[in-house]
Amino acid sequence: MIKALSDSVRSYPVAPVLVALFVGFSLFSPYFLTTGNIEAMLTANSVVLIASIGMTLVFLMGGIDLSISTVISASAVIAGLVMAASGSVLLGALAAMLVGLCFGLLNGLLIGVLGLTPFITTMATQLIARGVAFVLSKGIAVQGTPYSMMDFGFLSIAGVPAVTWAGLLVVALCLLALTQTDWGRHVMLIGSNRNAARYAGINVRLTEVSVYAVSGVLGGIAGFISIATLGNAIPGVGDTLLLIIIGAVVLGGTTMEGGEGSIARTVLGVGLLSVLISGLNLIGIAFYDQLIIQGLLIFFGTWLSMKLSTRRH
Amino acid sequence: MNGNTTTPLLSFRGLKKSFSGKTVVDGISFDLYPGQVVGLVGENGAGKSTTKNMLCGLLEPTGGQILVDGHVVERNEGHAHGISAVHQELSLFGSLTVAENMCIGSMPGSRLRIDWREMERIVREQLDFLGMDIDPHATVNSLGAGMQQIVEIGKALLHADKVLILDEPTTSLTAVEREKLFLILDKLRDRGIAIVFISHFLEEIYRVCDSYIVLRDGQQVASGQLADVTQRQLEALMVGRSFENSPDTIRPVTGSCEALRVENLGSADFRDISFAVQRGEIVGIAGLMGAGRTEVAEAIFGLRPATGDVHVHGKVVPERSVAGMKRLGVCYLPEDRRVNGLFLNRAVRENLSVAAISRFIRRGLFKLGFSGERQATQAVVDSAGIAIPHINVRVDALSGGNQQKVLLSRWMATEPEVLVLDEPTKGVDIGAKFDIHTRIRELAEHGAAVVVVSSDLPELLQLSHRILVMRKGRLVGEFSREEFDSVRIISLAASVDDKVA
Amino acid sequence: MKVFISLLFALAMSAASLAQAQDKVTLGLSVDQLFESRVGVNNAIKAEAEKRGYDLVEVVADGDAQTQNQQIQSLITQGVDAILVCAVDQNTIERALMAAQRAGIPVVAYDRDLPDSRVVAAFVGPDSLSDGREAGAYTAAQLKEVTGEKVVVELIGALNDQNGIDRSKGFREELAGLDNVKLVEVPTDWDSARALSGTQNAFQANPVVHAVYAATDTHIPAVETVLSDLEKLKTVGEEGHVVVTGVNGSNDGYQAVLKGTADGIVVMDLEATGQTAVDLATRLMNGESVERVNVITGNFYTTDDIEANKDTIWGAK
Amino acid sequence: MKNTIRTVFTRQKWLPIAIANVAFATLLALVSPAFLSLSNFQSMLVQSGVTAIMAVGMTFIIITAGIDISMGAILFFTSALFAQLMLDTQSYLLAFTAAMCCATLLGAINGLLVIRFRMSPLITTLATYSIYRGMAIHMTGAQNIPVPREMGFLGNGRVMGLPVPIILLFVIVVLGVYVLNHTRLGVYARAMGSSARSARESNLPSNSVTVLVYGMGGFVTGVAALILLARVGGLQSGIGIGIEFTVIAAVILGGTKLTGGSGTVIGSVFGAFFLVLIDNGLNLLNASPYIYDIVRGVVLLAAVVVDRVSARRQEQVLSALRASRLDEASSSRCTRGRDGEQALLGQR
Repeated sequence: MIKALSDSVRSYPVAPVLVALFVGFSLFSPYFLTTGNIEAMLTANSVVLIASIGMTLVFLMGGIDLSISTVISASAVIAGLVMAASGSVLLGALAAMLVGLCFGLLNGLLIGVLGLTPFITTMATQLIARGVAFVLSKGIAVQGTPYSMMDFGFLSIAGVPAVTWAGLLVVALCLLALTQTDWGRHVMLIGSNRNAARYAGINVRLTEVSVYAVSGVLGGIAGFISIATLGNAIPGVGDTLLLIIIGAVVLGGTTMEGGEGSIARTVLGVGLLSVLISGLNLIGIAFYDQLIIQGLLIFFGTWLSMKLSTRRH
Repeated sequence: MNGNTTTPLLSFRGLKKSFSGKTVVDGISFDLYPGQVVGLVGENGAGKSTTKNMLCGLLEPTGGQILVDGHVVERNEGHAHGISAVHQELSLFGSLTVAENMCIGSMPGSRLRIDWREMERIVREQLDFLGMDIDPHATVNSLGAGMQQIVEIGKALLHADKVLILDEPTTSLTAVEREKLFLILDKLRDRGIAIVFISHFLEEIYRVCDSYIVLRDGQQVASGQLADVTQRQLEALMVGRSFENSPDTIRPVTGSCEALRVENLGSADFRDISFAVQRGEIVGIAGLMGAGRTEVAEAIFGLRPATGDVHVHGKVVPERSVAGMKRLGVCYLPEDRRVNGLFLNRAVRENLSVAAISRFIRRGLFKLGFSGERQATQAVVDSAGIAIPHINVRVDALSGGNQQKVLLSRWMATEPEVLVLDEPTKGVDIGAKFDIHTRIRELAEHGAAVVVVSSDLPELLQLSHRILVMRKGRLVGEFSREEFDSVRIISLAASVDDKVA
Repeated sequence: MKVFISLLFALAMSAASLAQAQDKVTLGLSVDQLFESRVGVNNAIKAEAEKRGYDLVEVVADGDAQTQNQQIQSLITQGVDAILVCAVDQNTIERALMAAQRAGIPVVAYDRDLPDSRVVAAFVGPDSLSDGREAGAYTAAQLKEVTGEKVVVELIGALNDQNGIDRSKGFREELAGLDNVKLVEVPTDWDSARALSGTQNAFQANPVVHAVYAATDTHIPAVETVLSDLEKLKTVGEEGHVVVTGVNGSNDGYQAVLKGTADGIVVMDLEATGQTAVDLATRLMNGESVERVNVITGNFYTTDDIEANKDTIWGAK
Repeated sequence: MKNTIRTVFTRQKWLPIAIANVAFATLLALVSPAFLSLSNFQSMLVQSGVTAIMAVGMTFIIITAGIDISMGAILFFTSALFAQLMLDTQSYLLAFTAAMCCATLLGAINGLLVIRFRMSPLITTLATYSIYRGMAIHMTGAQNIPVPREMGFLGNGRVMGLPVPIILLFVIVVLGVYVLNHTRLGVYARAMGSSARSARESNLPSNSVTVLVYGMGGFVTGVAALILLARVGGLQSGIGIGIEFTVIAAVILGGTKLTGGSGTVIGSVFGAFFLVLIDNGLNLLNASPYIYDIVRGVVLLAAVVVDRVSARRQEQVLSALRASRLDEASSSRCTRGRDGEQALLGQR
């Protein structure tokens, strides 16, 4: 029993910290454990959650996708424009995913087929996506977003915001794809040993392209969701998110070397960062001190989960 | 030849090395005099690398004595005692220049300034000494393998110039490069440097060395002056009598139904490779490291580009790929299991099922899930005799033998009709080796065609119906079981000229 | 581990301080980002709140729209009595503000208006249009004498910021009276480093420049740097002086005008903005009705009168 | 002849970017006569100065196969510290010393963390980015702090007719070139990036090199911070945040690979200059400012694609060389041998 518990703690080193912070903040701030606060936390972090799942998939395969943050912006802007022009939310959602897919495919082809370094490639596409977002929007929020988008943002199902449900749906789908399909298995194995995957007959290129494509599509969905949570599409929406996304993924314990980690861990990582930020705000820690605490947490948290996972064997 | 010096530079008395109680090398005793070149020969696994590492001070012997200039020393300090080694895997820096590589250990000049002139002088002097015209400013990446080898020798000699140990220095060299290397070794000998030369190529041993030491199964079985033995005697000493006659417990091939045919396969690493394998037949491919065996195997599976055709069951394979071959019932067990075979940080379960996932699972609703994988892989583990605590343990926690069994079982699970096994028993213990051999025989008896690539000749002699010999990217000989002759096979694989065949 | 212990300790401390503040009026202050003039208004708000015996909870979104929404929600959860907000983006805050409306918490926008909002009860801040006009009128007057093409470099603020847009609009309205004007736009996104390199490029592309207008006077030192690079840094009245104007009222602008390298700046009255903001909030809390838009017009000070008005310039040191 | 050209290109990795600079500059000169003035040239050099100076440090870090994402935050913190100390003490000596020491220290801390905790440099410096930035805002309370007028000397003063930032850039570049090419540190740095295994086997002082290299990165960031501070005229909250990606782009454009091992300081400087040229060109074309990001991204992509394609070609040459070994093994050794020798000699 105790061994099972300690095993799961080792697999999810973030979990006890998350629980501790949650309990701690609940004790020290009367406002932390209120529906209003929890709901706000869930809503505000749904975009980060979805994008982090994309980044997790790429990390698991041993890559990195720096462009995901500005793909959020580009797809939000384009979805906004499409919705403003057509009035159709559905078309907007499709447009967002299509934009994400295009950037994802671009990354995937350059990295998987041409063999470029993921870091530089996605750094370049990050710039391009950002440029696209700002050029198309002329730097300002897209006007004429249907009100139904904001209603969607306000919608709450069973006490949980609809955007969070959307995030959870993405989590569930990706969890399913990663743990229950051959594709997911291949992603993990490529991350573990790219050569061995090739020698085992896995189509490494195709899988790589598809993972970046999925990451792009998730960026697109995140962009679309951002319109719901903000009520408007703005070109700068993704700019501030990259570090939070990477932070959440590594904090969850998914390493950049690939083959190790999980979507569940990333969900915990996102949870931990959101609880931390919300809690620190509530107890009145200045935002710059929050930055310091966040940095320390990302550093030592990542170190700790790395340590625990190597000690496991 | 040994000059007038009477004290040996270096002497070893009964060196012994054990790893966790298991003795790997025992009873190494010899003297090294200035200007002497000793050839250290032996089969794969005879203990050459362990001996080498003790000689150059990388490993501390568990027993025996080391004498430097006639005095017993506590520890072999390597460089401090003037001993340097050139290992098979060069420790060079590709993007640095020749001069920088050679001097990286002790650069001339002050902390704030490298004295490039001095460095160039040292390097030029060294290169002149070696008789090589290499540009000290060229980057090592831009040099051929032979030049790199010489740079490494120059680097080694800069640090320690009494004893030089060379481990298989010629495997990646062209004939010209090799000849240059030998001239250099001659020169070094003339200047009183003692050399230990480790090689498979007996011609080279005769060309370079004046004395020899033969290792077999970790024991020093013979030593003396090369002038006193013929090459054939030396080969016999290396192989030992026990493997002279292969066991005849092998069932002959029945019928003749061709399973795999390779026609005129060619690439940058090999030429004109053609052979065929019958169902139920085990064909061994012998050859030295670097002979191009692995490259051929990989080319068959489309893992590296090559011209020529591969036929499976009489039909030509249009586009070679691992996945396509797998569909045709052909599988490949790669040579380096850590680099190309196993997913080290993933569970044994996943490592086992990767090549034939559909045979391990019952796909549920919407073709999702891996239900039944655990039980099915557990069954494989049990039947293959893989010793693991549980099915989800990471594969890097396993011993070499068990790892190899996992890899083999992965491919067995595809129920292959043609198997290409590259070094299937490399680095595994005797028990696992026996198990693996048994499985290979069983497969052949059930009608599979098996190609075994191995550097372990006794293994091939035991297992195969037929042995093909490769040298320098070409097939140079073929032996049917009746003709098996280990000495002839070795000399064919290791000869410099084609004439030997 | 130490980190967590000290964290818990910090938690305990702040919980203790929180516990005392239940029955007082509490203002929620939601800030987009911290920079000089914002800190200036915030300080004015804090001072006014303290004077009136209010408590104040400040949250900073660090430029992230999502975070600001969350922070406003959390202010609502904390039961603040009124919210003062400066939005990261004027278009993306409605969501959170609607929640405030439902909770019956009045919202006052300060510094940056939310013109489309159905929630914001009052806005207090600069009249950026008129601020821009003042600088524009001065520039136009100075350039009247110039014959031929009149080259004006305009450092524009962020294009997603109504203040930036209006300051530009106002400035151009006044310049429209002149003929033969070549306007060179330099986008800055309120970033001095970008302003610097943009200005540099603009001066290279246009060897003769007659006037520079900075949407925020914190960019004036960068303009001075460029002028001095080109050895064109002359004080007002000297031959070859380039007319430099700006909006804001920071120490950078004040010093430049004091020296005479800049002609004049429009100074925002941050003190009044802060006071009015708290006042508006108070009146809204008391159920009084207030004006929707309350502009605090800036004052244009030139080299002649700037020193005399030092006390009214928030940034002057 | 063709061979020599290829050799020169492969050895002088900064040449392609230098040629790209010249080509693009020629194009701009044709489009706009104003471009070709000395003052425009100086102005562009000054503009690229801050990036270029930091790129010198980043080059060293990337050559050891590391990366420093926190450079922008170091720049911010150093500027803040300098401005704050000037405000509080009015002592140039104190402020300068403290700022430079602090910048170097922050960089060195990155190096220490990398060697001590063995986490990827990307994650390590990502964490310190957040910490340094938080510390900077904590110290200043997000206030702007003006710096004294005389400080402007660093930003636009002239010594013997040359702008001070250009002189500083020149000094740093010369120092960088010197250290990379003429000291053990430089050789060790290249060696570590070239092969970590060989570095271990050769007993190189990898740990001290790592700390030194990151420390140098911090030091040059300190210099860049002071120049930027002087040119902008005072501390602005958030100054320098995000510049690290521009710096990395400059280094990559300069021909240094993220995998480490080789690279040139000159190339990185040219890379930084090229980025300014692009801005300048877009400015001349009156392009929308939002296009800039797209163009930069495309240029960066083009650079890595070209690099990758030429690397492939080199691989083909190598495999052809291997293939020639096969022929030689079978046919008459004498003649073939000479060919082989020639092939070898021809390579250098």
